[in-house]
Amino acid sequence: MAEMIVFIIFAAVALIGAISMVAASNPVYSVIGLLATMFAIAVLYLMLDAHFVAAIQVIIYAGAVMTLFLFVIMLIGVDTSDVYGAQTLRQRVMTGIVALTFFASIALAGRTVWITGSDAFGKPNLNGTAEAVAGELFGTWTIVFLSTVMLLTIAAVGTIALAYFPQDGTQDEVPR
Amino acid sequence: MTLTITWFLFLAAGLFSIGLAGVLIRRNALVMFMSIELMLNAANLTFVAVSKELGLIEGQVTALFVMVVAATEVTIGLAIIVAVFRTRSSANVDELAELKG
Amino acid sequence: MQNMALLPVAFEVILVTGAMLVLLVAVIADKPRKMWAPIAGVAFLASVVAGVFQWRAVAETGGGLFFSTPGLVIVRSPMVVMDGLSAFAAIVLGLVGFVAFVGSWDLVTVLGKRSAEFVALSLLAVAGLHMMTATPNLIVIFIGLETASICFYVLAGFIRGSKQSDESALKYFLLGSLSSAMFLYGIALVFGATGSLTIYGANSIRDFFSLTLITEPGILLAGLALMLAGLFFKVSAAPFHQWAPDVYQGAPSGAVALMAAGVKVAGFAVLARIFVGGFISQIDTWAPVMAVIAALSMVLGTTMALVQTDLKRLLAYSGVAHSGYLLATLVAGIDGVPPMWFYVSTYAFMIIGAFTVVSVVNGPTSSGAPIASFKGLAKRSPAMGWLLAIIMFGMSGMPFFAGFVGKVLAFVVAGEAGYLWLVVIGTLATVIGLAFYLRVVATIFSSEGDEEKLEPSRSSRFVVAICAAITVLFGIVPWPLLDVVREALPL
Amino acid sequence: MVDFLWLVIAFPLAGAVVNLIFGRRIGQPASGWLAFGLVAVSWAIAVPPTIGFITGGAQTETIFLFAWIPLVGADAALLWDPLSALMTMIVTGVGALIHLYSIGYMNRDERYPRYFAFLNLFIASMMILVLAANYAMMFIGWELVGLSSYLLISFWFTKPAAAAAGKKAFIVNRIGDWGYLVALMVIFATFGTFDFNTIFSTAPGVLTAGTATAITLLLFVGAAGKSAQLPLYIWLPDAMEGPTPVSALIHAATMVTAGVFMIARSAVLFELAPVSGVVVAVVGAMTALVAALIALSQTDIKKVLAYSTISQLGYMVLGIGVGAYAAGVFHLTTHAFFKALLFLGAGSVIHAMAGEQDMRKMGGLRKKMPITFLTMGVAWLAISGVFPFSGFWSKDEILAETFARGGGYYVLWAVGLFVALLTAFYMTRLFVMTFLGAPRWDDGVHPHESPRTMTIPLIVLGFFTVSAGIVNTPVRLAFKHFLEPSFEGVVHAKSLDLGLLAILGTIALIVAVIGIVWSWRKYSGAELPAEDGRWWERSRAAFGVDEFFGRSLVAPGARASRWVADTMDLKVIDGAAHGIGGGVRRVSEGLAKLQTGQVRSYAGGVAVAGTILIFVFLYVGGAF
Repeated sequence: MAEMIVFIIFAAVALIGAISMVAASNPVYSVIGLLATMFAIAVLYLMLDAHFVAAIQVIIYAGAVMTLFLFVIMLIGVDTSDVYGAQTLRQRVMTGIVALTFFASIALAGRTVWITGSDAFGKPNLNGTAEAVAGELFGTWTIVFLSTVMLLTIAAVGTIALAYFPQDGTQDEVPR
Repeated sequence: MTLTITWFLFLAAGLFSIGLAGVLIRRNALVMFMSIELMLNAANLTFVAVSKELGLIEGQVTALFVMVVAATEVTIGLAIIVAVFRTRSSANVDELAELKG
Repeated sequence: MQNMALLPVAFEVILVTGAMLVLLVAVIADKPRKMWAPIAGVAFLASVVAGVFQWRAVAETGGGLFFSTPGLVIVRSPMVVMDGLSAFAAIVLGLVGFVAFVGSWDLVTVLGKRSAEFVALSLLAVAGLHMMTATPNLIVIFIGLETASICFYVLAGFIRGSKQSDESALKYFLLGSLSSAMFLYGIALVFGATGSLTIYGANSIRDFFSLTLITEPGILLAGLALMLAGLFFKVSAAPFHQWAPDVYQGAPSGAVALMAAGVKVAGFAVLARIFVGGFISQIDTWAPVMAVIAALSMVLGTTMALVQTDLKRLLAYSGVAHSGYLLATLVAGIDGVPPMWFYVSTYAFMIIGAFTVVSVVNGPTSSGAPIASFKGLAKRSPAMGWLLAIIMFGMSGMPFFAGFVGKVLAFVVAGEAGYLWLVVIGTLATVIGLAFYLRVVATIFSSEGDEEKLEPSRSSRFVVAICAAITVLFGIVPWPLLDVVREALPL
Repeated sequence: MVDFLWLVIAFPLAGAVVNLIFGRRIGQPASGWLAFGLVAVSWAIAVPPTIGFITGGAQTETIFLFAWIPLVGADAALLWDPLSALMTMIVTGVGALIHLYSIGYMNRDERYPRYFAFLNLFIASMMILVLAANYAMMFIGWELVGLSSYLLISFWFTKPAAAAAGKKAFIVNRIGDWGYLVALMVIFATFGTFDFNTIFSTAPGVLTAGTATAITLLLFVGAAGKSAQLPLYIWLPDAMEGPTPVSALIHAATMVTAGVFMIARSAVLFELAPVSGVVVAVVGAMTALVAALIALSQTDIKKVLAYSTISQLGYMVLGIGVGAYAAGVFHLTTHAFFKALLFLGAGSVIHAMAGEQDMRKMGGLRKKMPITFLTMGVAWLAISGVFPFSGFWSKDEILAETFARGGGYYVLWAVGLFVALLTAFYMTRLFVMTFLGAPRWDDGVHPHESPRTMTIPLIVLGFFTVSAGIVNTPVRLAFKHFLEPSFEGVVHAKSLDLGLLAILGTIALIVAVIGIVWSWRKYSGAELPAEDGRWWERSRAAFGVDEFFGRSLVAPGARASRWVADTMDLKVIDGAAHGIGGGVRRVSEGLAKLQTGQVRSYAGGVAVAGTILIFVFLYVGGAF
């Protein structure tokens, strides 16, 4: 029962955070809403025995990613033109219908059973400590882990390609 | 009422739907992008929940990889948004409609 | 087995090494640009060689091999698979990468120092594309997909200060991320439904279907639907296609070829891997849907291409139609994979050739290519004009060109699988489609237009000639390729 | 000898390639002579094996060249039987003569080598079509023929009318091709192969009447496109915008007979579908009638010949529809000679009159151009059906076989007879207006006889026009026997006794003579009679058929037909939307509106489509 209460509280935080992110007219508030959701999800990970993932969630998302967002918002200036009135009523209603229908379709699909998975293998008690995750990560998944080098290179290279403007302007072409 | 895994999964579906709504309704590229991040988080929550239910640690490892992907996406995405802002002084996607037809 | 330790991942290793070398040289060397061409060119060609070796290894062992860690054949949860599909994909993607890279050399020379990033991203993108096709693990597919997609987002926006290029990048990025998120959520749902992330091996999706009788597969179906939606987006099948024309038009002409060709090849290989290889037992569910999407793509792509005034947009819409024909092959299940390979591998070169001509005519950094600017191309540059005409004929499905053989094969397998209505729609779309392809050809040979001679660079001439040669060669003598693709099956 | 048959295709093809690439370097007359030589050699290669059929020593053979798409039984293989031998003779023979004629006619044209390249390409395509051993290869020839014809019609593409005519031919043929393509699909679905031998040997056992009717009707749609039958004939008169030798070769002697040939080739299938036979016969007769009525009033010499071609094609189709395949093919053969001759003669006249095509401005050319006058006179008598010229025999045989079917076919026979009257009338009108009477030339026109390269083909064709009928008189049916191996398993119409034939022949002859005399008296006066009144005007406007079908058939709505035409039109490319008409335009534009350029609407599209996909999956997978 205690679990239920914890779940309900943090699920509510996650949902409210998410909704406020979508609804806030000021992007800074949106960031804060998303931040709340991220934290709430981290707590839910803890409830699911995924300790390491929870920690990473806080560090990467809440720590790094959201800061980056905030930073960019500050860089390009807070654009508050995107207020409620900017969307027509029709757009809002349509969006609501699409999102609700999507949710309904998933709910309909999972109304009886979500997980039909392999009970044949039993249900070992899962404990997602750093050790357990690392064992898997550097065991079976080594090669995938190595392949993330591509992603990180792309992140660095791509950012330079897109956003690094040299002062002298010599390197820039004149677009036709 | 006991807390079953289904609760988590419905919560994830709900978060995903909210993210979808955010993409559709917001005009600020940054907020659209945040909504997409929310969708990725919802998928992650599903992975972790399923991994708990089935006792498969793959789900958690997957969540880590998704975070790496998301982080890369964030850097590139923000770089693109900054680049667009430099040429147009706006991050409003509704003003991006030169290419159409 | 010892010397094969790295073979399954050799393709990726070579390309990533190449990318690193390019970046290194860019930092260290004085006049680095001269060295990128050999490095990247050698890397691409070496990757093709790696693909050939993989092909031979697969043929020798008579089947696929699973790998998780280099040198270690692991049966439980394999991460890398080497089979006919992945080996053939390696060969095609390596060649596509090479040809497209040579074709984009004009752009590289214009870009100045910043072009190191361009070369490196091209290499990494192809590595990511192949990574998608050479794994049975859905998450690794996702990572490969994202690797390639993120590269392409950057390439689309490479021309800084160009509004169209920026717009194209942001559109591609936002919509691509959205579809990736849907794809990922689909994987999550499939994971929930089957408890597995991998197609082969122990505790795999295939095992699940052979051992379990699922009566209420709601979540599984929803997951399949979302995965399909994500992949349909990537291969720009209607109605997930809307990004393609805008992105192609806005992106620098020199960079579109790789985006258009690579994603199609890898996307359809992955569709074959996941749906024909993994979910073949669900074929009664996904094949009809795929057939409807195929029909929709053919009809929509063709009708929209008719009204275009920009060649890049026209090619994008025709690409939508081609996705339709390609999907029509896959509805036949495993029988459809060889025709799919034939079609997509010839189509990839046609589209590279077409975009390279666009890059020559409108400049490598241009966004947009009004069809009017191709007036009298045959006079301005006879080589470009004629070769583009050949490629257009190839795409339109004229007899004696590769597109014809591909379409015939597609219609035959679709017809044999019982989708006769799809075949009828397909032929109708082909016949109507002729109109806009021939319109381009007519423009090329029109007597009006600029008189100014075009001097295409040697690299682009080479690329377009190669692409046109492939179009004609496999139209007249398709059977060598047909023999090969017969083996390029997923496990 | 049959092993070298592929050279018949290869030589003209090589000629096309060489002339296309090196034509300018080869120079003016040389490239023409090269093209002519290659076609003549092709003809020579095909002669010996053809003689084998005439002497009865040869067998029908299938010559395998190479595997093309083995999966569907579509290999590059040639079927060599009397029918394809005959067509080969006609195409390469008449083709060679017309090449020769063109050497003179196209003299000093700017794109002289290009013209011969296209002409050679046409011969090669036609040979692929004729020699094909399966429907797939035939289709390739079919398409290539269409392409080269399109190129030739709009050869003088700077002339807007020529460009438009090319487009029209292209579009209308596309409708026919669609029928052919769908027929191919059904054939493949039924037989699992495209191979002629397999299909024709298994058809009687495999095919139900319904499928046979579907296949044959679809094939007939294809044939109607190429062979200019009602209502798809509307492209042919416009196609006269091309150079005159092209009209002679393509739009009189060879390409337009491709449809007739295709039906004859598929005779086994048509035999299994009696309903289709009736449709074919009726369409043929109606085409003959309508075209003849239109031909009555045309003043452009080439237009008269164009409509007369359509009318004669109608005869052929009628013959084939009533099951008289040999008679249909026979008329095809004789028509190839005399119609090519007529066109070449007309070309000679136009050449002499410095491009004037209006017959009202001709007259009295008899003295100035004696050879043209004589040869065309022969052709005139032949097409009018005067004994003993070739046209008499072939036309008569079709009419007789129609008569022999009895019942409702008497009506078709009467129609055919009436058309014979009209034919005699309008051909006499043409002949008299051109060659006899007083000169009505414009100032500054000095007619003269054409050079020898042009008159020699006229004389050769004139010889065949006179003599070709002899091979198949009711007394001695050599031609029919010659073709028999090609129509094995096809039930022939019951043979008529000679007495009845004599009576029918006499009736036809009398009708022809009436037509000639009537027309002669009307037009040989010093003044041209006034051709006014409702009938003449309607006829001159082709009864609005062209317009009507343009409006109702090409697509629902005339704009659609223009739309396809205009998508091909360079002028419209700048403002593409301008040229696109009809429903498709609205559809495309409506769809283009969805392509707003707005990211959010695209995202909405993806989201909605994804959601729909989930529901569809749940429904199809049975999870509801």
